[in-house]
Amino acid sequence: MATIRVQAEPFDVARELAALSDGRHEVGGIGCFVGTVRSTPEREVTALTLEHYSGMTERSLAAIAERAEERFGLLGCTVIHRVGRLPAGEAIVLVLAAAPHRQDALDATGFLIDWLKTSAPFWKSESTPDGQTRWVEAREADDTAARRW
Amino acid sequence: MATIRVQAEPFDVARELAALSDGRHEVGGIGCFVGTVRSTPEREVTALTLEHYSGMTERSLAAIAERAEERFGLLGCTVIHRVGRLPAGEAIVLVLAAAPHRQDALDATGFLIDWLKTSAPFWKSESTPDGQTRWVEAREADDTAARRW
Amino acid sequence: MDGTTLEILYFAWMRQRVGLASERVVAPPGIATLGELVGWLAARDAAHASAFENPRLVRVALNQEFASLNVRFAPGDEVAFFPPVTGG
Amino acid sequence: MDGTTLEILYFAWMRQRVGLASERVVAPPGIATLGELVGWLAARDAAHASAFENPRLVRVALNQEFASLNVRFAPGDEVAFFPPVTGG
Repeated sequence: MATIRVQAEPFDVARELAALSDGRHEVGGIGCFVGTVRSTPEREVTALTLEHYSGMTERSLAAIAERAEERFGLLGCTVIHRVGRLPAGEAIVLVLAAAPHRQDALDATGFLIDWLKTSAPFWKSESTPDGQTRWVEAREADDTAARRW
Repeated sequence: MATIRVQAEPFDVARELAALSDGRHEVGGIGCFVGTVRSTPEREVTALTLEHYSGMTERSLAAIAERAEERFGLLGCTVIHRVGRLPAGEAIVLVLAAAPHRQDALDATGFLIDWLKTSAPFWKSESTPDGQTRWVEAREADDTAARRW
Repeated sequence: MDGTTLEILYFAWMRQRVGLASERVVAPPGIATLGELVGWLAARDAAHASAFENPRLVRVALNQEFASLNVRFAPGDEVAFFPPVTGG
Repeated sequence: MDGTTLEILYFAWMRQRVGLASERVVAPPGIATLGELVGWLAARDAAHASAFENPRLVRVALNQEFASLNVRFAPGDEVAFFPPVTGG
């Protein structure tokens, strides 16, 4: 029941929510996470460029989704990850998890995004206002977050 | 920065997401929860009817939102709760929490929905296919969930 | 002193049992806390008695904030009685 | 035996350092595990050496699954090298 997509185009959260839950009355709650390109005055970013390993990406997202569905008794989930150049403020990733009860929906949402961050083959480079580009380094905190589960 | 609404009409998740985050580049993640009217073959529900204590509802939601914004360093949050008669499958409640980082956004989303469930003055009655109506009883598990925080 | 005028609200099945969504009452001298108010209201008639019969299921708000039964009310206060909330 | 033909992929800054997104190589006899392959590739030229210079930052996938360096490869396998992932 998982929907997995890697795409350059923006996603429509309302449409994805509807696709996941419309007409499915056994759903009691849907958890959702939207990750966005962040830029702050201290660390200004004009855009992120996302590269991925086509083939492995879809496999790894499908595997993460299958684990989440089993572990949290999901009625379905959606993972959409964008690639290419995404200006500051743009959405990068959407995770949706539908479950009979809210706690499973919310826990599955956290599980999916934590695992995606540490095991799906995406890489970000940051463009800054001075025209420079640098690869984003992996964060120790992300590994710790994924290991909680 | 909190948006609090109690309304009979449906809400538009995409529009609320945009209102919360458009043009706000310091947002890195938005957590979201949508609660829906659940009906299963074992416990069939044709609709829920939601009553609330106008005045106290808005105050208590604003107080919960303020606590969440402070505790999780939110850049904003949205709580929309519907009232009146809502058929099976309809959305009841929307919670959005925008933060610089994903863990705060997701934790705040859980915090908001857990506290809303135990301290905002809403009451649900269930209509069943046999034409009966019964008041939904409060769940011990909801108190436990709210006390975690 | 002639007693304290209060606005009383009832919600959900308490509203149905009392048969009223709200009523203005004058609490007599000697009834000063919310707990005393509950006892006095419950003694009014069978409808009120039925609404208050299980104290474990009665929640109280004073001027739109949750309050406990030992709290004292003042003239003009809004007091609401309702079962445990079930929103979300 | 003439060695093992493999499809090698590089991503992110490893791709930039090697200067290639992919290459077909024939690993000589005696190079059988992914760890041995890393050593052999790193010794090819300065570009490869630079990509592999910090082993702590190199992740490996064998046929699109994460793999550890003691795993043995087979003819026709797809082997990918990349830095720690940073999606989401």
